[in-house]
Amino acid sequence: MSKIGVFVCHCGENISRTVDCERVARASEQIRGVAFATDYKYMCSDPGQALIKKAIREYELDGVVVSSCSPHMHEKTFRKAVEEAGLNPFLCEMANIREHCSWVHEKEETTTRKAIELVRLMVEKVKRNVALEPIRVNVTKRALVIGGGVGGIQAALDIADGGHEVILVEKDPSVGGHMAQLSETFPTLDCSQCILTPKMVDVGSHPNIKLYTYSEVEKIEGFVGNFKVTIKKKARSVDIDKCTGCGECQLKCPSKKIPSEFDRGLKNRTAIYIPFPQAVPARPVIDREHCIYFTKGKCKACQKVCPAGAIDYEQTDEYVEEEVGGIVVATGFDLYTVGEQGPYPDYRGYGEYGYGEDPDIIDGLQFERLASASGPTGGAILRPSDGKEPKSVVFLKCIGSRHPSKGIEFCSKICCMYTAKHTMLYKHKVHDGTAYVFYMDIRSPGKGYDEFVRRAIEEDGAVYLRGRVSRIYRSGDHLIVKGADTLSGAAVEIEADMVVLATAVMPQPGIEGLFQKLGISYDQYKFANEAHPKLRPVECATAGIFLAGACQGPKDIPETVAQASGAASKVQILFSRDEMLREPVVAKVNENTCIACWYCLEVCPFKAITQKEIRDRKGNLIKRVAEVNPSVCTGCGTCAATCFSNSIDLAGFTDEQIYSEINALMAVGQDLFPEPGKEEGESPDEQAA
Amino acid sequence: MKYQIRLTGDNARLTREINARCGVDLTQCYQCGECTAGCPMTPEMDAGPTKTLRLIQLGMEDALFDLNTPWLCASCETCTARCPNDIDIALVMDVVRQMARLKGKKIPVKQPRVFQDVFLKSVENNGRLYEPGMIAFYNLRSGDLFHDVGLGPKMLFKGKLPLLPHTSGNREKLREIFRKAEAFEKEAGKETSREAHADPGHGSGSDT
Amino acid sequence: MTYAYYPGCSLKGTAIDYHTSAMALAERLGIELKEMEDWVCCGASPIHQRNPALASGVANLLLSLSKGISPQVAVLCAACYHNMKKAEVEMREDGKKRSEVEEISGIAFDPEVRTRHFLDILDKDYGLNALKEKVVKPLSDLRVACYYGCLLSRPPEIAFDDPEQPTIMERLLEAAGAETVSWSHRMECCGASHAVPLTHAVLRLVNDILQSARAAGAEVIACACPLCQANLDMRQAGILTKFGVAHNLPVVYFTQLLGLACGATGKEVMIEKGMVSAAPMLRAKNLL
Amino acid sequence: MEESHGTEAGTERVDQETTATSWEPRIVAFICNWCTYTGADLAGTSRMKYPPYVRVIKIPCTGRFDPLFMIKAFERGADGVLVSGCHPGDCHYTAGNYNARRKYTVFKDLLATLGIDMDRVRFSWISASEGGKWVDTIKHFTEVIRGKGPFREYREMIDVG
Ligand SMILES: Cc1cc2nc3c(=O)[nH]c(=O)nc-3n(C[C@H](O)[C@H](O)[C@H](O)COP(=O)(O)OP(=O)(O)OC[C@H]3O[C@@H](n4cnc5c(N)ncnc54)[C@H](O)[C@@H]3O)c2cc1C
Ligand SMILES: Cc1cc2nc3c(=O)[nH]c(=O)nc-3n(C[C@H](O)[C@H](O)[C@H](O)COP(=O)(O)OP(=O)(O)OC[C@H]3O[C@@H](n4cnc5c(N)ncnc54)[C@H](O)[C@@H]3O)c2cc1C
Ligand code: SF4
Ligand code: SF4
Ligand code: SF4
Ligand code: SF4
Ligand code: SF4
Ligand code: SF4
Ligand code: SF4
Ligand code: SF4
Repeated sequence: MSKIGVFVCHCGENISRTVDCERVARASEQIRGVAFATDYKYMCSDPGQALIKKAIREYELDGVVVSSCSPHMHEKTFRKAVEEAGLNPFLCEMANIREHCSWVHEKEETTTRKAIELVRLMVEKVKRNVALEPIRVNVTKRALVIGGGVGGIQAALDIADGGHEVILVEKDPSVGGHMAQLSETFPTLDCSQCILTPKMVDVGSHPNIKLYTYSEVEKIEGFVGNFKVTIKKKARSVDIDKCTGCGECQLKCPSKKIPSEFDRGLKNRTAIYIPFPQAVPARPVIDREHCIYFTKGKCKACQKVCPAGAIDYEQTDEYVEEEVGGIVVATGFDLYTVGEQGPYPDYRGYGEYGYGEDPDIIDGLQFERLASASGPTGGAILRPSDGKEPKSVVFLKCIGSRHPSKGIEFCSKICCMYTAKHTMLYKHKVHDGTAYVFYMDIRSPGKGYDEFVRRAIEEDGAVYLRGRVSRIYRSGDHLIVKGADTLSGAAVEIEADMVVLATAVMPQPGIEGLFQKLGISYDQYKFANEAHPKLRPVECATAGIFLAGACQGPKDIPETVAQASGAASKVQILFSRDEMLREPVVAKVNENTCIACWYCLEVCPFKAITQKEIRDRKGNLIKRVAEVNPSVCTGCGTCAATCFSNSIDLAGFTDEQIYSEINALMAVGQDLFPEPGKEEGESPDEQAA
Repeated sequence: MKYQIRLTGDNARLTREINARCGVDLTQCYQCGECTAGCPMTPEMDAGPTKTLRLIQLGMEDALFDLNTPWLCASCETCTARCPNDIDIALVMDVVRQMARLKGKKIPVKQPRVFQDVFLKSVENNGRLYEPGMIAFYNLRSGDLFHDVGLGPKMLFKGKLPLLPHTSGNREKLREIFRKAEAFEKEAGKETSREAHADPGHGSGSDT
Repeated sequence: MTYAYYPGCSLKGTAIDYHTSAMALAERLGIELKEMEDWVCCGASPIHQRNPALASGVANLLLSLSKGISPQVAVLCAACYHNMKKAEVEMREDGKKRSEVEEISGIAFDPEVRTRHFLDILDKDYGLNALKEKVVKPLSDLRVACYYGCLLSRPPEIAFDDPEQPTIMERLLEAAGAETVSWSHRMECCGASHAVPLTHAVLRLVNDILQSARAAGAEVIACACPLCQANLDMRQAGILTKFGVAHNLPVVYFTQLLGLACGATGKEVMIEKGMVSAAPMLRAKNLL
Repeated sequence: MEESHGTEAGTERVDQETTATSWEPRIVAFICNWCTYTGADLAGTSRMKYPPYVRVIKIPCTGRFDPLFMIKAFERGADGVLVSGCHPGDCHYTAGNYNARRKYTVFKDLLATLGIDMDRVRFSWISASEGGKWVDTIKHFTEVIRGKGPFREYREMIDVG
C-alpha cells in the first residue's frame, strides 16, 4: 500500500480564485493510497517546501504529488526538495492545476472537479513510479573534427588551444577548403590567403592536433563521450615523412593536362601534384586515375627525380581507429553546377544559358580564381576563351537558388555579397569596364554589409538591374544576355564579354553518407540539421555531435568561424567533466519477451537500440534481443509505442503509468461504468465533489 | 499616372478568379522578370508578362484589360518553360483573353482577335481550315484589304493553296464540341467569379 | 511499324511538301503512316487562345480517331503535336480535367494513346543506326541549321528531348551525313501564330533567326513544323522590303533532307516547293 | 437477439445521458511535453479561456503515443481523443512525431473496424508558442463532440463483447 502525500497550492489567489483548494485537499485525502494531503498558500516558498519535507519524514511518504503550477515551472524545485528529505526525486510529480485549470476556466463547480481529477491522475501515476538513478557516462576527452575548411580549422584550433587533443580529418590532400580559393573577402576586402594561411600552418604544427589529410571517416560507433572512429587514409603514393615538398616531381610529371580542382578548371595540373603552393601539408599526392604509371604501367619519372626517395607506388589505403568523446562536423559546401551532368541529378541545369558550355560563362569560384593574385592569370581579369580583358561583365545572381522549378527554394545567402565584391574587384582592375548585375533582391544584412554593396554601386559604378535573365547566347565575339529590368518594366539586352553566375550553395555531393554514419539528420537538400534553429544552433539532436560552417546551410566566413568557435566551446563543455549525468528517462527492453522483430531499431530516431546476443556459458547463442543504450536514448518513447510484444518500456512513462492515468481520469464525476479495479475499493471523492 | 492602386480587402479577388481558371497560384509570382526577359513579343507589348501578372496580383482589373500584352502573346510558352515558379504564363494570357471576351471588354488591339475569330470560324464551318477563305475574310474584317495578297498567287502557283475547302466527316461532331466548350467556359467563368467574390481568404486550413 | 497518322490542315495545304516528303521517307524506311479518317483541324494557337477547354476537347476527338489503327499517333506539325500532347498528358495526369474534357468532347479518353512527333519516332522507335543503314546518298558537305522553334519542346512536360537544348534533329541529320551548325536562335519563337495579324513583329523575329543561322554558316535551315517553314521561308521577301536584307536562305523540312539521303528524288520530296528554292544549292552539291 | 438487447439497453442509457443536464463531453488529450504541453501552459499564462472538459495526459513525445491508449480511453468512457505534438520538422526528438503520424495512418483503418468513430479522434500540431491554437482546438473539438453526443456506440459494443 502506497503512502502518497498531496500538496495543494493556492498560488496566492492564482489558483484559489477559481479552484476550491481546500476541497481538493480534502478529496485527495480520500484517494486510495494517499496518506497525507494539505493545502498551502505558496508551495514553492521556503515554508512550503519545509512543509513537504516535514510530511515526508513524519508520514514516511513514498510518493509526492504537488498540485500547483506547470512542471515546466517548478518540477526541479520540488524534486530537489523531495530529495533533500531523503526520497528519490523521481517519486515526485506535479499536477498542473494552474496553467491547465485555474487560469483557463471560470470559477465553477467543474473547475474544482477537474482539479481533483488532475490530482487523482497524478496520484495513480506516482503509485507506479519507481526510484530512478541518473545515468553516468564516461567522457573521452579527445575530439574529432571532420572537414578542414575554415570552419574545421577554427574548431580544431580552439579545442586544441583549450588543451584537448583533436583529430582533424580532411578528404582533400590539403586543408583550407573553399576559403583558400578566394581572392579577397567581403566585407573588408582583405586577402583570403593572408588571413587563412597562418591558421592552416597552425593546424599543421599544433602539438594537440593530429591531421589526417586525404582521409575519410569510414565508420563511427559508440555514443556521446565514447565514440570509436575508423579513418581511411587514402593511398597518397608519397611517403609524407620522407618528402620535403621540393616539388621536383610535379615539374617532371608528363601527365600535365588535368584540370586543376583548386583552380576550378581554369588551369591544368600534373598527375603528381601539390594542390596549391600554400597547401598544408605541402606534400604531393599521386592522382592514380591520371598517372601514366598507374594506368599504363610505365613512367616512374617522379620516382627517378625525387631526391628524397619519397615516392611509393605500392602504398595502399590504410585504416586507423581513434577514440573520441565529441565530434565537430565541418564538411562545408559545394556549388550548384549549371551543367547537366552535375553531381545533383535532381536539379535541372540551365539549358537556356547553354549549360555552361561557353567558356566565358563562369561561376563565382572561377571568378575568385581569376581575381586571385595566386590564380591562373596572376590576378588579371581575363576571359577564359581568348585571354582578352572583358570590358563588359554581366553577373547573374540567384542562379539555382530561389528557383523552385529547378528544385531549390532557399536563398544561398552569400552570393549577394560576393557578387558585390566581384564587381568591385573587377572595377579595381578594369577601370574602363562596366559590371552589370541582375538581381532579384539585395540581401546584405550584416555589420558593414549593406554599406559594402552601396559602395559597389555608388563608388565603383556597378549597374544593378532588378530582374532575372532568361537567355544567354553567343553572337560573334560577344555573349548576348537577355534579361529584364522589372523596375522600369523593360526587357534588357546586354552585349557581354563574360558572364559570371552566382550559383547556389549546395552541400558536398554524397555527404548524406557521412551523416547517416553519424546518425544525424539532414534536410531535403542534405544540409545537416541542428537540434534547434534558434536555441541549439550548433548542436545536433544526437548528443556529442556539433556543427560548424556551411555543412549546415549557406554561411559566410564570419558566421562559419563564429559557429566553429561555438562548436568548440560546446565540445569543451562536454570535456569539462570526467563523467556526465543524464536524466534516467530512457527505454528498457524486457529480454524475456522480446521477439527480436527489430521494429524498435527501425523507429528509434537516435539509433539507441542495437541487437544483443544472449549466450549460455559455453558461448552458444540462445537468442537475440534488442538492447537500449541508455547513454544514447533520449527518452522519446517511440520504441515503446511501437513494440508489438510490449517488450520495451520507457522509464517515467511506462505503459502501466499511462494506463493508470487513463483509468484514473474517468473515475470521477459522471462515471457510467464500474471501475475495473472496483474490488480495490472505490474512492469516495465523488461525494466530496 | 493613368492608374492608381487603391488597396481594399477586395484586391485578391481577381487573382483568385484567374487562379481558379488556370489552376495555378499567381501569388507565387515573385516578379523576377524572367518571363519578360525571354518573351519574343516584348518590343510590341505595352507591359510584358511580368507586369501583367503584377496587375493581376494587385487586382487592377481595368488596367489589366486595357493591356495589349495578352493579345500580342504569341503562345510560344518560352515564359512558361522558364518561370522559376512553374507558373503557366501562356495559359494566364489565354485566360485573360477569354475573360475579356466573356466579360465583353473592349479589346485594345484588334487584329489578333479578328484573326482568332475568322480562323476558328473557318474551322468550325468546314471541320478543317480553309486558308484562302480565312485570309480573305480576315482582310475584310481587319480592314487591311490587301494584307499578304502578294503571297496568295505565289502559293497558288506553288500548289500550296487549295482552291476549294476540304471538309471532314466529323464536322458536326466538331461543332458540337465548340458549342459545349463555349457553354462550359461561360459557366466556369461565372462560377469562379462567384467563388472569388465569396471566398474572403485563402481557405482556413485545418491541420487535422 | 504502323502509326495512326494525323496530318492536320497545313500538311494537306501549305505544307504539302512536308506531307509528301514524310511519306516518301517513311516508305523507304518501312514505317507505315496510316492516315486517320475524317480528321478535323486541331485549331492551332487560336483555339486555346480563345478557350483552353475547347482545345483539349478537339484534341480528345482527334486522339480517338486513332482507334483501329494504332494507339501511337504520328504527328508532323509542331502546333498539332503541342495541342494534342498537352491535352493527352493533362488528361492522363489530372482526373478532374479528364472528366471535363470527356464531357465536352463526348468521347472517353484512352489512356493508352500516345501522341508522337515524327522526329521522336525516328529517334526512339526506328533508331539512328537503322537510319544510317538506309542512307544511300549522304548529305556530305551540307551545313544545316536545325530549327526547333517554340512549340516542339515547350512546355517541358511534353518535350521528347532536352527542353532547352534539344539535339534530336541534329542527330538525325548527322546520321544522314550532314554537318549541323551550332547557332543561337534554334529555339527562338518565330511568331508564326501572329504571322497574319502582326506581320511587322513577325518580320523582326524571322529576320533575327535568319541572321543567326547565316552567321553560323548555315546553307539551309531544316525545320519540323509547317508554320515555322512557311514563316521563315515566305517572310524573306518582306524582310528584304522592310530591313533591306536579302537572306536567300532556303528553309526545308527535315523530312525532305532525310528523304533525299535515303534515295528519294527531288520530286518525291517536293524540293522545289519552297519560296526560296533549295534546289540550286542542293544540285551544286550533287544531292539532287 | 442478444445484440439487439444490448443496443436497446444502451439506447436507454444514452437517452438518459443526453437528456440529463449532467452530460459533459469527456476529452482526453495526449500531448507531448515539449510543444503542445508548453503551448497549453502558455494559454494559461495568457489567461485565455476554454471549456473545462479536457484532461491532459503528458507524454514525452507524440512518438510515445500508442493507438492502444486511445482504445483504452474510449473504453473508459472518453467521447473524444486528441493527440497533439510538435509541428513536422520541429520535433524535439527529430522524428518522433513523424513516427506517430505513420503509425496513425497504419492504424486508422484498424481503429475504424474496431468501431471507433474517427471523427472523435483528432491529431494536431501545436507548438509551444501557439497558446491560441490550443484554445481554438479545444473549443472547436469540444463543440464537435458536443454535437455528436456521448460515444455510446463503442461502449455498447464492448459491453456486448
Ligand atoms: C564565390 C564565393 C566567394 C565567397 N566570398 C566570400 C567572402 O568574400 N567573404 C566571406 O565571408 N565568405 C565568402 N564565401 C563563403 C566562404 O567560402 C564560406 O563561408 C566558407 O568557405 C565556409 O567554410 P566551411 O569550412 O564551412 O566549408 P568549406 O570551405 O567548404 O570547407 C569544407 C572542407 O571539408 C572538407 N570535406 C568535405 N566533405 C568531407 C568529408 N566527407 N570528409 C572529410 N572532409 C570533408 C572539404 O574538402 C573542405 O576542405 C564565398 C563563397 C563563394 C562560393
Ligand atoms: C521587433 C523584433 C522582432 C524580433 N523577432 C525575432 C524573431 O522572430 N526571431 C529571431 O531570431 N530574432 C528576433 N528578433 C531579434 C532578437 O530579439 C535578438 O536577436 C535577441 O534579442 C538578441 O539577444 P541579446 O541577448 O544579444 O540582446 P538583448 O535581447 O537586447 O539583451 C541584452 C540585455 O543586456 C542588458 N543590458 C544592456 N546594457 C547593460 C549594461 N550596461 N549592464 C547590464 N546589462 C545591460 C539589457 O537590459 C538586456 O537585458 C527580433 C527583434 C525585434 C526588435
Ligand atoms: S620530389 Fe620527392 S621530395 Fe620533392 S615534393 Fe616530390 S615527392 Fe616530395
Ligand atoms: S609516375 Fe605518374 S605521377 Fe609520376 S611522373 Fe609519371 S605520370 Fe606523373
Ligand atoms: S544571397 Fe542574394 S544572390 Fe544569393 S540566393 Fe540569396 S538573394 Fe540570391
Ligand atoms: S526511447 Fe526513443 S531514443 Fe530511446 S531507445 Fe526508444 S526510440 Fe530510441
Ligand atoms: S520491437 Fe519489441 S520485440 Fe521487437 S525487437 Fe524491439 S523490443 Fe524486441
Ligand atoms: S507565351 Fe506569350 S507571353 Fe509567353 S513568352 Fe511567348 S509570347 Fe511572351
Ligand atoms: S517568370 Fe514567373 S515568377 Fe518570374 S515574373 Fe514571370 S511569372 Fe513571375
Ligand atoms: S518533440 Fe514533439 S512530438 Fe516529440 S516531443 Fe516534442 S514536442 Fe513533441
